[in-house]
Amino acid sequence: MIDLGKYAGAVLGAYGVSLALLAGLIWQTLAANRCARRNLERQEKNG
Amino acid sequence: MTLLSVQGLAVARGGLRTVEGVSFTLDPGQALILRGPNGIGKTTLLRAIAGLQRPVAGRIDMADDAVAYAAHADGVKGALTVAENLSFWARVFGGGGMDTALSAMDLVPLADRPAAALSAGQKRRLGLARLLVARRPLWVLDEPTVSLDTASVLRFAAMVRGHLAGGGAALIATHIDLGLDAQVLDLTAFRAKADRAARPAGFNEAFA
Amino acid sequence: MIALLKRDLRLAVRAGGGFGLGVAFFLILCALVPFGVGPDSGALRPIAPGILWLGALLACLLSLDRIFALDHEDGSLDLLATSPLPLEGAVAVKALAHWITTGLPLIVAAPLFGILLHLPGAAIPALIVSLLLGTPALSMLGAFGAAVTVGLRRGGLLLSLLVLPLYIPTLIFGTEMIRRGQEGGSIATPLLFLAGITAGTLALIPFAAAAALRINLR
Amino acid sequence: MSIWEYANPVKFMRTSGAILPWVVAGAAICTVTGLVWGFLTSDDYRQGSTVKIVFLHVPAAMMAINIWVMMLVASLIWLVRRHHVSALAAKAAAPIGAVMTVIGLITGAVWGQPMWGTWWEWDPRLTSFLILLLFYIGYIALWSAIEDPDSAADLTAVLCLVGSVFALLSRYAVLFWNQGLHQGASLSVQSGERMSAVYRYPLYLTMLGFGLLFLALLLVRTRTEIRKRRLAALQAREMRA
Repeated sequence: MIDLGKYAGAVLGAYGVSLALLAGLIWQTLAANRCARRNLERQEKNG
Repeated sequence: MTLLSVQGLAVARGGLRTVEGVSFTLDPGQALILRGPNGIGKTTLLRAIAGLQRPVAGRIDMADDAVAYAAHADGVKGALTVAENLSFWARVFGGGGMDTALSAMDLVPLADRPAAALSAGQKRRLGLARLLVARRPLWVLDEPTVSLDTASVLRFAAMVRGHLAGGGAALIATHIDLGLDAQVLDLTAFRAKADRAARPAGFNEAFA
Repeated sequence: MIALLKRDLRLAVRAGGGFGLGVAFFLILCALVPFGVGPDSGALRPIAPGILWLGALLACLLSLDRIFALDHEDGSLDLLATSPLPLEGAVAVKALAHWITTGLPLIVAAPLFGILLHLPGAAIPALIVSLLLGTPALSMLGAFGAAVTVGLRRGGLLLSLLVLPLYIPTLIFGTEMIRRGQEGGSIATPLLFLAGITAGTLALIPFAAAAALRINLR
Repeated sequence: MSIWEYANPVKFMRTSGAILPWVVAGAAICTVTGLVWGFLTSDDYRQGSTVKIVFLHVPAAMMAINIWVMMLVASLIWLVRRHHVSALAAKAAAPIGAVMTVIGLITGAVWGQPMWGTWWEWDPRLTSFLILLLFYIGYIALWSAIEDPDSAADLTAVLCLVGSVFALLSRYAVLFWNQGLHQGASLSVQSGERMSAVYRYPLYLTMLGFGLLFLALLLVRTRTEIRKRRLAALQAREMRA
């Protein structure tokens, strides 16, 4: 384990928040895409 | 000389075509009545001809600044008097003839009344009197007789007749008989096709 | 054009509160600030330029949605768009009417409120000139925001969201000008920037606003 | 064969579907490798371990600006050539840009805390990013407020144009404003050029990674928007038939 020194909290916090934000964005993107694809497929099958 | 020439016009509302392939011409002295069921696209068509909306297809040929448009909303300001409302539009359109316009729609006794105190029918009459001060050759009217009483409808019909006799033309969407010597165009025949069988596989048609 | 300006001014007068409301709001804001930060003149003086400009900005924002919304509702906007007036001109005139009914009274009232906030007398000319130069841009950008949001339900909140970021440069240079006037420095640089922003806004924004109006009308 | 062929939705769907796996793979490899590599580099003698934040901060800040520029270009293409895919791409890019701006702001604040002693400093750069965030929010809000998709595309494009001018103006105004307050308060130490090679290569890698990540997200989001539009068109047609 590398030593982050006295700024460990700041560095880990910055990484944590940023990666969480990115993960949220990616999840939202994929979820919306899945939803749109499913709705469209249903429409094309039924309609 | 033709005042208005429409060829192969198609208009859309809410991303869907309503009517398509509409063609007609209007010469001076002519009137054309548009008919058709609700939702067929009469208003949309008139807005396209008035230049407020872009047609999806087809062409509209006419002189610049030829149209006087009147729709469901009269553009009347309640805080101004009848005369002030009318003179504002007269000045905007560079016209005149306030007195003729007031008397044509029987508004003289109301001239100094604030427009907020008018009834719906009186407001409508004010909205139609505006056509006279606009001094435009082509009147595009969307349901002009809504909330008018019988006497006012006759007055309005006389006003349109006078306009036609003076070399103007009128395109009117209405359901009542104005007693004009006019052609009638039923839009039902031009209803846009909704071909469910011909469903293309691509995405591009989603942007029609 | 003059007819339109006259009509808008007449409507503002008759509808009541057209002229007074913005100034009243400005007064309330300036009166509330000391309750928030304390009556000490040492505390009030440094923030006076900012408060005065923010007050002007918010007072201006209050009446923005009325620039086009009323005309849109009663159909006048459709008629104006089909009239021989170029829509760009109509936008400029309506922004001018808005400025006369809200910006101008604020400028007249601002020195008074400056005294309330312990703004030194030396800064008063800078205050007046900065408002005189800056508020036309506020009205014009406001007209653009109003044109973009004209047909929308709940357009009011969105309007503030869109317009306030556009006000940032004007706000910065306006307050900076008063601050320099307060400290007795040269106000030439912020004055030039402010005048430049306003001139550019007045020249170009009518086209953007008219384009937005045309999109909203169809 | 011109580049405009990709503006055809069918073609766009096919092409984007084909290249998407490669872009995703590239984005994942570059971002993960870059960040891990960056995390394992030794501390800076002056900034301590906070220097590691640079591998998030700089790429995010760079993308925040680049995405706005991309939206501006896409809006112009829509206004001039009326390609719907372009308008939808601008719409799809905005939330990514907003998130990048937030990351830039947060990492900047965290970085500034040990350096400046406060979480927030009205440093011209940070302030400019805050303003950029406001513009992103306004743009996204306008898209979601308008129902007619074509009007929404038009109005947001106009807003993007005007907003770009004023964002740029604000950038310079802020510079002027803060210098006016306290002279020489510039504490920004972001520029990659002055860094030693130890930090430079992982930084380049994360920058590339963020660029690819944006591309991947943009493609997926644009595909989502195209599907939504097609669904709406099909439903509208069904309603009338």
